[in-house]
Amino acid sequence: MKEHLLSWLTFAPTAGALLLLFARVLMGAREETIRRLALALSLVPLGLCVPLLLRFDPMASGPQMVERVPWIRFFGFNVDYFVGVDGLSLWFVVLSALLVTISILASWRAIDQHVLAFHVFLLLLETGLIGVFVALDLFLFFIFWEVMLVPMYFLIGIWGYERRVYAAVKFIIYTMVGSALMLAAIISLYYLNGGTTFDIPAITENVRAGRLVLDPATERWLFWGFALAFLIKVPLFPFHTWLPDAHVEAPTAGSVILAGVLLKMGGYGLLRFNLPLFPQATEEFAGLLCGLAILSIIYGALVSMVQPDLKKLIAYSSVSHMGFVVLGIMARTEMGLQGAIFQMLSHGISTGALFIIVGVLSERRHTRWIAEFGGLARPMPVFSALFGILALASVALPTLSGFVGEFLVLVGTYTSELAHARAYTVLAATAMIFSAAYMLWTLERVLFGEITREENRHLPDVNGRERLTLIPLAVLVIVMGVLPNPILRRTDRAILELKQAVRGAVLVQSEPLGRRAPNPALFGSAAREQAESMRRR
Amino acid sequence: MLKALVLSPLIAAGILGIFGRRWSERLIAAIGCGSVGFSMLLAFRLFFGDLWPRPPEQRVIWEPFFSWIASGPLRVDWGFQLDALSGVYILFVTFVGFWIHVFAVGYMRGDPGYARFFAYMNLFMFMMLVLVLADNFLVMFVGWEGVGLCSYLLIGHYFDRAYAASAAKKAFIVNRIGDFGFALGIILIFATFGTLRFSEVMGTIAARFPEPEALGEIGLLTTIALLLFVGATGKSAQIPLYVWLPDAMAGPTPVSALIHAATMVTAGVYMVARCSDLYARSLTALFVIAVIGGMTALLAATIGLAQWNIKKVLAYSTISQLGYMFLACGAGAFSAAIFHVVTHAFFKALLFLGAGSVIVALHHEEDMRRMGGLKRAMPLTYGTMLCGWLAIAGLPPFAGFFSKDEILWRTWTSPVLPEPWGRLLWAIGWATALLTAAYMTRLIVLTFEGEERFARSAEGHALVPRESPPVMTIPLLVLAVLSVSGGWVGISEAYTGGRIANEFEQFVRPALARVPVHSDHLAIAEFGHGMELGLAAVTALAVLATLIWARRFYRRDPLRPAPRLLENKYYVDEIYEALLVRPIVRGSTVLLWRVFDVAIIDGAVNGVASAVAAGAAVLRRLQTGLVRSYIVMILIGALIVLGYFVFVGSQFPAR
Amino acid sequence: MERALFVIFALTAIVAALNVLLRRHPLHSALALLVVLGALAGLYILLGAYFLAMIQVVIYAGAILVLFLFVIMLLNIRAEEARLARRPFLRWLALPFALLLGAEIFYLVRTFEENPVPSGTSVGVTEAIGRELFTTYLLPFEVTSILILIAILGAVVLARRG
Amino acid sequence: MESLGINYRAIGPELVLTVTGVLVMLLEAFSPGKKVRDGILAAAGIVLAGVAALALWEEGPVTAFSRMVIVDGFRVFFTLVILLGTLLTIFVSWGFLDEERIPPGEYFALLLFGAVGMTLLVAGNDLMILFLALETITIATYVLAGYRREDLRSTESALKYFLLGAFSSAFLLYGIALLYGATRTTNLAEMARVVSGPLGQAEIVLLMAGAAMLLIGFGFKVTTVPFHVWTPDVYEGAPTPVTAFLSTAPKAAGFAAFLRVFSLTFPPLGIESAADQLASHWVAAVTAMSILSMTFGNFIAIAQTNIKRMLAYSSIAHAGYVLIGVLARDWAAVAFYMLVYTIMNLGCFAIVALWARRGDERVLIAEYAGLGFRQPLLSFPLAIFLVSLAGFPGTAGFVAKFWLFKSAWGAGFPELVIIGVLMTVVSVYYYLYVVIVMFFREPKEEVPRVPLSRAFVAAMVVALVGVFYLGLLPTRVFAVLNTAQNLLAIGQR
Amino acid sequence: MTTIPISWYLAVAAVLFTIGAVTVFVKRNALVMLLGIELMLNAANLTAVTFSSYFRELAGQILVFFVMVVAAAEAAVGLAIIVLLFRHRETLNVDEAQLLKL
Repeated sequence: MKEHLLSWLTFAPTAGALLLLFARVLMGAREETIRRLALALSLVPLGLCVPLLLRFDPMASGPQMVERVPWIRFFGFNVDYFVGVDGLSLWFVVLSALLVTISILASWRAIDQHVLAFHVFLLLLETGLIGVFVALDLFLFFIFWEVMLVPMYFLIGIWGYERRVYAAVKFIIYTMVGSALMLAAIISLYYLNGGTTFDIPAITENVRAGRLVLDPATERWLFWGFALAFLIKVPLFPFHTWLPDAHVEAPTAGSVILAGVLLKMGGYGLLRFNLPLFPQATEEFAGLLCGLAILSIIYGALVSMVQPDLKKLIAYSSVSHMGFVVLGIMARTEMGLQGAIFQMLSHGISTGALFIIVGVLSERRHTRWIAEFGGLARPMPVFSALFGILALASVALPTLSGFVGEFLVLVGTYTSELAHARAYTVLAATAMIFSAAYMLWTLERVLFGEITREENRHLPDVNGRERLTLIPLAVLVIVMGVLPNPILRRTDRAILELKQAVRGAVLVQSEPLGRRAPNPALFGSAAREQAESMRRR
Repeated sequence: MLKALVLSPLIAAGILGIFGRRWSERLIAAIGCGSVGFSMLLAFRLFFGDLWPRPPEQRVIWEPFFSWIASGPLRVDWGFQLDALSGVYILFVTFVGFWIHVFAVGYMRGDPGYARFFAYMNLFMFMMLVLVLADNFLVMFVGWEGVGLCSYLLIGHYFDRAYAASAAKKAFIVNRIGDFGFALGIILIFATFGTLRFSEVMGTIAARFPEPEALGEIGLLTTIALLLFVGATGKSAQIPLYVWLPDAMAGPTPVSALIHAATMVTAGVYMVARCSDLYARSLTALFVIAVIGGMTALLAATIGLAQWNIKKVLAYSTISQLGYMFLACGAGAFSAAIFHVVTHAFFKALLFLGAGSVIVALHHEEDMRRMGGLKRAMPLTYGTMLCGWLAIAGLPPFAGFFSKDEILWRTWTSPVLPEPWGRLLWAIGWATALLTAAYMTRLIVLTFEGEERFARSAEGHALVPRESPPVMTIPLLVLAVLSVSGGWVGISEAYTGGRIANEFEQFVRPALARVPVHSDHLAIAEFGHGMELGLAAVTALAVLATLIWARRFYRRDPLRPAPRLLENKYYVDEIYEALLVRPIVRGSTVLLWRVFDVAIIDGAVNGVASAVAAGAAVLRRLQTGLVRSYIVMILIGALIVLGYFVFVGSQFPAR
Repeated sequence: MERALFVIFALTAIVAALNVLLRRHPLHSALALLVVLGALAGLYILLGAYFLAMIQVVIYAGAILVLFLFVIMLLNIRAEEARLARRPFLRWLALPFALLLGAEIFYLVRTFEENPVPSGTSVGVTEAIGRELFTTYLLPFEVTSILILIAILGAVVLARRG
Repeated sequence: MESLGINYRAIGPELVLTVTGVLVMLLEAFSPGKKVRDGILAAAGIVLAGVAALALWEEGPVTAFSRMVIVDGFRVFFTLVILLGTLLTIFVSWGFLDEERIPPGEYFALLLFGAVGMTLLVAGNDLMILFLALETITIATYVLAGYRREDLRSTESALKYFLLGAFSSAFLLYGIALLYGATRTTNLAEMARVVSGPLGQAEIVLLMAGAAMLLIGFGFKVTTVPFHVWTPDVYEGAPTPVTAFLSTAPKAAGFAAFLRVFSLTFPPLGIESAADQLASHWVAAVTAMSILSMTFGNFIAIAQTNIKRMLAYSSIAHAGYVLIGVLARDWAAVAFYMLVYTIMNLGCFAIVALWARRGDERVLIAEYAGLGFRQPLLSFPLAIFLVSLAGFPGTAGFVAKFWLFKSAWGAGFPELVIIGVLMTVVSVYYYLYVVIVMFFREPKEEVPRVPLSRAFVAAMVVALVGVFYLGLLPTRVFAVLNTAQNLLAIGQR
Repeated sequence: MTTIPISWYLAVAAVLFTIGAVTVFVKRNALVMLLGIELMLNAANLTAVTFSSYFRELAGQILVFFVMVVAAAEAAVGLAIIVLLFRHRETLNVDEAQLLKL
């Protein structure tokens, strides 16, 4: 049977966008119709996620549901249209589809200008997002990676707040600096691999099997070529300053997608490229990156704490949360890697939802300043409950999604072979305190206390549509916290293989360096781990 | 059955939380109390029907639920485990919890957040049961943080009062500081043992670490133990993290009774007892615990002496009593600590509920300066409060006497504390006991005796306090009975000359570790029952004397101002604020955000951008619009190219 | 004899060229250029390029330059005024530029050793050139027709009134 | 054949174009002002020329007219690019001719004659042909630049273009003379043969100087720094359709000639030869020119307020990118880049021309404010072309740029690639600035709607389809180029 | 037969070229600048003819022939532009033509 599921998933939104255009141009659809239609169209990829999840085989090795068609040929362009999902990417695809639908719902009233264009851009963006995660060809990956910048740029620039232009430009220039160097690195890698293919699994396999051995200097350059793009996207301190601006100025939908999916592309990239392709350089720079991750975690939390602007506060909290992702990835233990993925998913949902929360507020009050609120729990009890749950997920309260990710990252870091693993763990764990401080302080100032402004006294509570956006996310946050295994199980195999690839390559190449011996209680032979993971299922 | 026991309050909480807002108070109360009552019945059934009859070494019921987190070598399941220790805990938690719920039915009447309140209370019960019944550290951590969350929610019940919201936040954050240590401890346990199951960790600890770590040695176990204890200092309000508990009194009084007196705050003690195998192997940790416990007991008692808010006095007394419990743990007497937890639950719940009754009667007046003479109007409350007063003061045969005395005795004879710390800490405990008697007497006197001071206060109307309705007084009576008799289950064998064993200790002991005994240390037995009885008598008499003296003293001048230092709680909050909170906030605002983020990083980014723009503007000037200058430019270029080709190029012959 | 002629022609050319540069009035410059062209025609003769010498005089001097003169007369252009210069310093760049450019070109000329041009060659006779033009260089020759056509068309388009 | 080599098929496209040009010109003379007739005729001539060019496809590589012209795949490809550019220019000029009341016949004739020069430049195998072709182009475009005669800006543009162009032609000519002195021939094939062996010291110096002069001349034509100075002024002052033409077809032709002269005649042979000695220097010089063009072009473009000037600087920057391809000596990449650049730049200018209205009144970027949603049929295509110029994936601009960079990296110019990608980021800034103004800024006054002519729509469709087709499914064109590469006249030496 | 070294001719050409180039950027009159360009072209011509004679080969002279045609064409168009400019401006001073800049 020919496999087309992923193509459908990726391009259904594009088709949807075209359909929207036709609906307006040929049938003269009104704004309300456009909204409904866009929502319905966004449900298509979301619906396609069901067969995706059903057909995904957690046991299978390598990418699944692969489609491969020769695409561009001649002159060294051995570019294939090559897509597939594996444990690393599966959930991000689902997340993208989910958050786009939620975003459309969340923008129902907030977007009253250029409704058609908004939804067209959003759907195009979705294609880019899903495409990044399913692409298995470097060239294709890069196309999706860049392509999604344009709709995002428009989303921020047209429907954003006051300083939207500055934010949009900053966003695009910042990210493009990183991706420009990645392009150079891709080209370089292509030649180093023999100049015949952009096939990611093949190149990865060549590295793993020792057929593609890079000299250390080259590897370092390539590592940074890729890493910089990803770290800017993540964003890791000190490359993070685009994020507060972009998040704050973007419309709610834009913030949701930015926080929910775009940042994840950075973490995903590190997992997909830096770790397996440049294991030695990763080993070399892991300490540095961990240090920066720690800085991000603490710094993001502290700066978040003192923000007077609710949206900026949440934006900075993203910096903190995403620091965990980088830390987990650089720890390169199964728990760390899985924790990183889980943390990304959790952050995508909880922070995305928090941005919707801010959106709800700013739709009602046209301000995001914390000082303008206070005592909202009285007029808006449901809203407050949802805000509370999501904030607590962000605080990583056990049984909520944030905890699983952070805990796995912390355990993973502690048990890793990093040079200062303990110090990293301890420092990262301080986020527990800081996140509680900024989130609860925020809750206190927004929801609790006396109502200081008369306008707030009779604010309407979340309406049905808003509930439809927030409650599923809140429920997901709880479900993911209580039952993370369905997610973890589907990433297991890919993580295991990734870890083995990394470890194998490092061990093969750096045996004489004699790193400190792993704790035998934790690290059995690779074979034992394999057996173990089999048994677990 | 364990699952049903645990989940019953959760389900009730869910129902109340989602649908409760539109329901009548009666229905809400029925669901709220009913679910806890159901849990209580199950707890009794499990305890007496299932656990008790078993032989001591088989008193473990394990119910796995489902897998929670499975990643790499980490396997964590939702699983519950009932043994003697948790058995005792669920018994009094559900029991006290149930009666406090009943009390709250009356206390919260007319509150707009009625459903919310009961939802949170039920949720709390669930979390507490999870904490107690967890079979591994991580699930325990769930309960641990969960009760913290509920505490947060309930302290902030009156969320539109700024101080309540602020107190709730403070409670959570301070608890989080403790949890930070706790979480690290858990990670370290996993890294060391490769598992988080209590049975596996505690079961293998002896084989893995046969020798206890000596005093002053900071080994792996000590690190773990101390990290976990950091969590305990947060949850159980010990130095230096006790500051949240007094503020937590901003919540409704039943909350204070249930969470901030009877159950949650003893979670730290529970945890230490649960990990007694671990603690028993680290003399350093035990020593630290004992010292911190003793210090906290004394410190809180002195502050309690000077507070005017009735609930604050009780809060400090709670801190003080918790200090006792840790003192016991530190001395290696885990069962004594648990014993005190139980008796304390009874009498402290009673005291809080009594205070609650008073507060309701006085229309939410909490300042003792505006109370007094209530014994006539509220005889039932007064009577039951007297039981609690005597119990906490430690007068025989009230509950507090037995547990407190055992702690003091065990401290005196502790095999793990270095000389002369056992006796030193005993002295601290002893002094605390007298202080306790003094400040509790003060509370009783100020509240119930002397002249009525409340009439003057409330908005011109004369206040006529009335006795609370039966729904509130019945729980008082029940708890009063237990405050009197609750201690009898654990009477030291000294009193019977060794004929009857200490029932409580006998029951709990298999679940707890035995501390190692130094060879140079006298065994308890060698001190003899005589000495134990003698010390107890001395204590009891001293307490009695204090009670009498204090009653006279405060009757004479109830409003005598306390030393400013004590009234201001040694300025600890202010010091924390000045040394920690403000620098962090200021530093984050000014240094990190404004200077580093905005000025330096963003400045650099924007600087590059504007440098590019400025450079562009300058380069743009090259285009003067003047043909002749263009020609000059071309000419310059031509000269350079030509020069390069002709001079440089022809100098070097072909390779 | 030849050398003398060379020197005369060369000097005339250079001096006249300097006149093109230094004269204020465009008319004088144009006339100076006329002299240069004539002197160059002489040099062409020395080089044996008789045909070129001829058309140099007929076409270049006779047609193109006359066109210049015609325009100068037509527009009644006056002499340049010094103060109208927008970038007077450009004038001062002239000397260093001239020196540099001259030095570079001289350098490359100098390296061309003392190879004499054979005199009295007759490759440049009309017949030979004509044959070449219509055989080997047929295509470029035809292209010039387009060039002229464009020039005519362009001049018409640009200079036409209204 | 070789002796005289008169082969009219070999100059088929040029012949067709010339005949059409003359025809259009004559028709104008006898019955003036028939725009549609002349336009269709000119377009038909271009299409026919394209057919004539395609007919040469399988001929290659041969020479004709005493080795004056060469027939190979690349000539055909570049010819087609030039014809496409000319055709699109006719579409773009449609409204302009009416507004300015320009006699269409003469205008089309000049375009066609200019195109003849360009195709000849591509075909030329002799410096004389190259010189004449170049002059044909420039003289035609001098006139075109000054076409709006009543507008002083247009005249000034023509004057500057003319003075600087003639000045640089003199250098080119001097270079040709010196190369002739060095190698005794003006024929490129012959010259390549001569320089592939050793030369005497004097000849080497002449060769170097000649090549340098040629580099200056070509550098001028393809607008590379520091010989770019004319570009912004001329592009700004010339009528917008002419600017569109100037920035595309002649540049494509220029680069083709550049490649023929430098990378085929003086290639780095790797053996001891004059060519190799020269190559190491022209590579260094062109590297410098490429870097300067990329940086200057992109940076100065940021500071522009006039969209035509901005596109002029962008065109300088693109010349810098293409030079990377020249250095990598990847004909196919350069050809493809010029095809793509022609399409997207003409697309851009088509909109600019339409928006500018009569007399190029509305050319400030600020005057695009609010265009975004008021006339999406203008703003969105413009945004797409700009995004393509910026090299965003999914558009042709990306594929073209990627190819250049890839070739350059493979050919050993990684530093150029890194500068190139970074400069691309800089370029994003100013390209998207136009987008910002269009979509994110509110107009100061009511924005009128501009009527769209059919020719404009046709140009848009062609350009948009081109941008996406070449950006997403370039394989077919690649296959054509692959054939062309195999048909490249290697045997020329 | 006395002969003249080839470099003499080349030198004269070089000098003329230089003078022409300088004329172009020193003079402000567009027409005189055009004269300077003619001078440069002629310098190139002289070079070509010199080499042609030296090689006894015609290509150089043919080139010069073409250059003359080109010069004529250029002059025609250039003078047309100049006339056009004069009509607008009443001056040929190129320094005045500064509408397009920056």
